Amino acid sequence: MYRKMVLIRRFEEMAGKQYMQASIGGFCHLYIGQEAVAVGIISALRPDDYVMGTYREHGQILAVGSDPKAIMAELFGRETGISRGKGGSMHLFDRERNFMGGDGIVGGGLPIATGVGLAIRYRGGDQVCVCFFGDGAVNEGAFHEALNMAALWKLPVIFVCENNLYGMGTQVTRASAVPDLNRRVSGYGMESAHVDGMDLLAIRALSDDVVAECRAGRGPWFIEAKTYRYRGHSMADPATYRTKDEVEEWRVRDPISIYEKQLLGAGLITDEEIRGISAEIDAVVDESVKFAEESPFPQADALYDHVYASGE
Amino acid sequence: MYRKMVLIRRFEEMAGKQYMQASIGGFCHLYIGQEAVAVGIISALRPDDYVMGTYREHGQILAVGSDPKAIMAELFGRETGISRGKGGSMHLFDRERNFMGGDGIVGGGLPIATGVGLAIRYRGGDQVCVCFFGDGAVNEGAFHEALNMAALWKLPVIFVCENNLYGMGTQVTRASAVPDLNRRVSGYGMESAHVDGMDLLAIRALSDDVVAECRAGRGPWFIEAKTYRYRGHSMADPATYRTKDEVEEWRVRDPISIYEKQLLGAGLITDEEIRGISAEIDAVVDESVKFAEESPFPQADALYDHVYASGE
Amino acid sequence: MPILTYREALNQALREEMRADPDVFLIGEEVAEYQGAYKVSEGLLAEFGARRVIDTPISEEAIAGAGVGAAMAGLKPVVEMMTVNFSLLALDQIVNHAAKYYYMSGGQYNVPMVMRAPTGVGLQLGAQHSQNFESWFVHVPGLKVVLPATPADAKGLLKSAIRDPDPVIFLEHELIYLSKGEVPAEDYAVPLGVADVKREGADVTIITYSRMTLFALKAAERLAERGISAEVVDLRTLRPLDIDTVVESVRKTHRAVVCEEDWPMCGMAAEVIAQIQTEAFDDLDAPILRVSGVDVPMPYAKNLEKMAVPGEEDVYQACLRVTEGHRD
Amino acid sequence: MPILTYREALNQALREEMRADPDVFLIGEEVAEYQGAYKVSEGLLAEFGARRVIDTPISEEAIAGAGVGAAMAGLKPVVEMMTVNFSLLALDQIVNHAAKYYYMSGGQYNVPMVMRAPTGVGLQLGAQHSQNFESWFVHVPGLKVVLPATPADAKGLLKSAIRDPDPVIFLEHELIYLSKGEVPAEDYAVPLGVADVKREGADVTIITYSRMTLFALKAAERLAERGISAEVVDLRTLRPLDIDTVVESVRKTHRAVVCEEDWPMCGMAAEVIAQIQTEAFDDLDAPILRVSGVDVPMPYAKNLEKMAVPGEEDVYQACLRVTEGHRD
Ligand SMILES: Cc1ncc(C[n+]2csc(CCOP(=O)(O)OP(=O)(O)O)c2C)c(N)n1
Ligand SMILES: Cc1ncc(C[n+]2csc(CCOP(=O)(O)OP(=O)(O)O)c2C)c(N)n1
Ligand SMILES: [Mg+2]
Ligand SMILES: [Mg+2]
Repeated sequence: MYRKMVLIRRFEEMAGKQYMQASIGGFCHLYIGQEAVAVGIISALRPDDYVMGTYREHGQILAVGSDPKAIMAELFGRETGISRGKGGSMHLFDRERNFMGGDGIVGGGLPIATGVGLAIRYRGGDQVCVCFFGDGAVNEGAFHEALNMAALWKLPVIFVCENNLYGMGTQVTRASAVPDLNRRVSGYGMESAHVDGMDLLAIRALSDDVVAECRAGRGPWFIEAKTYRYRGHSMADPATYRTKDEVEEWRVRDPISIYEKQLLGAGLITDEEIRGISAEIDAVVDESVKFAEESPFPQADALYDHVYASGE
Repeated sequence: MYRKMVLIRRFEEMAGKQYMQASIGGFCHLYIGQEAVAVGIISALRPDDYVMGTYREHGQILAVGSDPKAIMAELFGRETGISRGKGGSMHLFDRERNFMGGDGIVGGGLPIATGVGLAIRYRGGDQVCVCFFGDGAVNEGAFHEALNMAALWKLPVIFVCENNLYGMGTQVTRASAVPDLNRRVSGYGMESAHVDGMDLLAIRALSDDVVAECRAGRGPWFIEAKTYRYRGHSMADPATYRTKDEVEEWRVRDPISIYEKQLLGAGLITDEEIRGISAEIDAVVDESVKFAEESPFPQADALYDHVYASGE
Repeated sequence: MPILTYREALNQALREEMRADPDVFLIGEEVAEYQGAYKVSEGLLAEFGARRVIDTPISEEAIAGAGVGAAMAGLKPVVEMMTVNFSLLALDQIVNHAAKYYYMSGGQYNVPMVMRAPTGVGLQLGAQHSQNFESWFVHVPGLKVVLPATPADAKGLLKSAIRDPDPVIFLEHELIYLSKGEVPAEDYAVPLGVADVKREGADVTIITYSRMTLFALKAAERLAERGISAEVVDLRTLRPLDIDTVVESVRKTHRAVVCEEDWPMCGMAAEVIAQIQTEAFDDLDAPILRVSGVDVPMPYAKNLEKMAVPGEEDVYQACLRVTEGHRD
Repeated sequence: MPILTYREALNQALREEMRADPDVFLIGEEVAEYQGAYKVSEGLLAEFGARRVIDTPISEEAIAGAGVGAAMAGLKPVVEMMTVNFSLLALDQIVNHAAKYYYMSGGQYNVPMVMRAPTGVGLQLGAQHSQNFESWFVHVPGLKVVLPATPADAKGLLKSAIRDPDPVIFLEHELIYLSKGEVPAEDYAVPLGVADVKREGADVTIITYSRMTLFALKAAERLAERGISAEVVDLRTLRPLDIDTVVESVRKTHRAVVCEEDWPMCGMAAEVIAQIQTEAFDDLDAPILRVSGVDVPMPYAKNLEKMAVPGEEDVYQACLRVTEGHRD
């Protein structure tokens, strides 16, 4: 898990850098600061479970174990990208790992996750579907319809709200009549929990329980993870709507540093190992850039491919 | 109020009859059984308050005081209809009385009512906007978005859920994860109340309080009125999804009979007066049919009128 | 051949496909216990149970989304929108999700789902309940759009739609659920994307789909009495569009009338006209005429509604106009 | 005349109308403190305060509905959808409500609201964020649809849209917010429903709107170098459509190319072609050609996106093709 968090952090820093150099286009929403949420929850899953991400999903798909090379190549819009260069930053997919994207529509993934939950139950499987979304998505109608439906039918869906306090420039308190999001779901009669989104072990512990509950047919669940994005909403956002002090306060509670200290304290890792991992991850990230850079752009034909699975 | 309830009952019985004779077309959703809700709440309003109705709005617009003749003529699709024959049963409007329709989209009126509340506040007025909808509408995304917005901005909107236990053939318990609708709104942090929808005086008393609260800027409010429609969902629905016994149980608690007994018991009305009112109302309803029958169909030109207010 | 109603034919298609493939299921408002607002799913709950015939809350966006998710997870959902008017609440799921996943994922996730909905102008249902949106769906690459006119096509096309690996919008005209026609007794399917020449003719081609096909056929009969031989092309599938069949016919007749019940602007008729005039410009002896619904929200009053909805007479008149000078 | 960007021109229009009419207000996601996702509302919060420049939760349906309700109560809301892609979540309010109230109520309730939204294909934003839906809005009677191409039109049309008593869909192309042009210093408005001949010519008429107008003008310059004189008609308002100006031009040039960035099927170009061929059939010397976006969801990869979006070269080539044989 430590490795995964560091990988996400370094990958995202590199993505930001590459974006500034215009190797990456479009919108680019970085996950820096929120690493513990995706890693904590996804590490509690089985490979056959499903994950529905957002447009801030680089961290989510890395947590699932997808190949950093293919992800970076996607951000570069190359043929070797995980979505063959056709999706981009907001639309990373990995069917092999049941990672269902990458959705650019706020709240759009929630009804789909409910459908995945329905499919699991239809087949009598014991998988779960984890659905990520932000604090801003809570105010979309889709959220309401999906949660009611999932709760009514007791589907194995884990709705994970990554509450990073802002939806673009709007603070939760200016968007949600009840800013305590955990209380906001009280009308659906589903189990819910609040967790410190900077504390990997707390998230993992909670996730183990919640996943077990859902597997046993006692879903759905709602989890609110309070977290923070260090960067602006996207690479285009200077984030002038919040103070430096606020950002600094959160940085002090950096999820990677906290977990590092815990590991060191428990003697589970040494400074040397940390340096080793760091170097190793840097190499992985550098390699991903190299791979992306050396990959070809998609063939012109690709423009017309994949409109229809039937081949029209 | 007694008069209004009797008027609605008789008007609706007549509408049902006229529908069977094919004088009325389209969908026709009768309000029989729910009279106390509209009458109780609307009687607590001022003439400059706003009312947003549903497709089951014959009773709502009659409660507002609109002309039964113009309403019946609308159901008949005549030029003299309250919407000039262009709206029909589901689209009755009376701008003079701030009755904003008549909406055929389940849940569609809620965001609009929020907008009306916003306009009231924008102008610094002390009106309120009452918005009716059914138990089924609670599961629409529009409900969620509208309630959150109204609560966030503390708008003078009174959301009135007429819980008649069914949305078409689907019982509340099969549609809502939390069938106690009053509990369902706990996530919006707005005041809410539950009331017996068959008990006119209880509804009126609650409405007086709620309207006063909203006028004073302490809105919005949510009211759940448990009621029952004696007839099918629309004239086309035989309502085979519920038992005769269930219908009979509710009929025993008929809102008009209950109020009649209360009035008689308190000596506020005599049997004779009741008969008088009955005859008077029958005459009003008969007259409305006569008026409708004798009214012309809209002129052919009318087809092209009212597409644009600018006259294109 | 057995005679069935359009509704019975649809019901058979659902039943047969559900029997044949355990991954096919039906979901929507009132589809199970109520057996469908238009009774298309009659008897399905009894045969397949609540696991496969699923009543939902009134939540169009989540209903469509549930279909998308289930399809991505490998099932074959048939999603019923109670009418196409309410699908406006589900368009984000249909257009931004179902239509795009296969492309955006670089071919990883296809969405084998059917969205069925009654469409069209009914019996004085008023402005919010009397609409057609096929042109909207046709506009969107990634979707397929089907509008059958006869019981046989309804059954055969619905079977193809359910078996198709892509999202298919399947629109059933409200006013022909009770219309009857011969339906083959044996197992068959009508392929998507193939128009059908429902009547052969030499003087003018009437191109249309859905309920207007029935009007076109009647108008063609009356035209025959006047010595005008009209060919009737039923598009059946609007996307992908079988323009070859259309153009072939127009090359023969040199005149065309394109008919739709829908509003004209940016509608299907406009598209067909645009394609014909590019492909067969030199073959045209007269401007292509368009018969559409009147360009206003639908009024409730019976007399006005009648004026607003195009019918046999409109098709007939347009054909007379386009063949003027052609007749003796 | 002062030179302004398209964005500044829009900002001025909002500012001036808000100053002139206290009933005008702006509502949408991030319009106030953030000053608009595309900064169109810069400075408005500071000038008019939070009562009239209103940030909302991310609730597109309720945002549109709030506009409808406020308009019915007599205010003049300008509703900003962050981009037109998200308006899919608000279509029920726009189409089933705003567009129909005046008609359904028999003329009692008009809905004087403007829905502004950035539209168009941006810079590698991918399939869900690179769409145009003007043809959908044009399809619906009761709506007006405006897409300005220049700063002067942007300002003048937005002012008219705000003053208009009907619901107006006002679509601003994302990629021209920074484009510059002369804007009259004095108070003016550009009427809705009037096309503008942006360049006169004799050999071919290019009919288009929004950003494509700029490509058309450039293509016309290059065509001039080859001795082909192209007239450029900027529709500006797509509904109501000023077909007279279009037909008049085609009657003169006898050839037409209709251009749109949008997908082709049931798009605006199809509509214009359908109308031209009815009205000016005998004046046409060649089939009308259509330049549209490629009929696929928008790919992310830079090279593919470039192929998918129509540009100056496509307009140029189409004009060459349609004037073939016409040139010496
Ligand atoms: C339906 C929709 N509306 C608006 C947007 C524009 N938008 C993109 S991200 C965003 C903020 C979302 O905030 P939140 O849900 O808190 O997620 P976060 O970005 O904080 O991870 C907005 C408004 C969108 N993509 N989709
Ligand atoms: C958006 C939408 N979905 C579905 C329908 C079809 N429909 C009309 S009424 C109705 C049931 C509504 O039930 P409820 O809200 O409880 O109101 P009631 O009819 O009981 O008064 C349905 C599903 C509709 N008109 N609009
Ligand atoms: Mg957030
Ligand atoms: Mg009900």
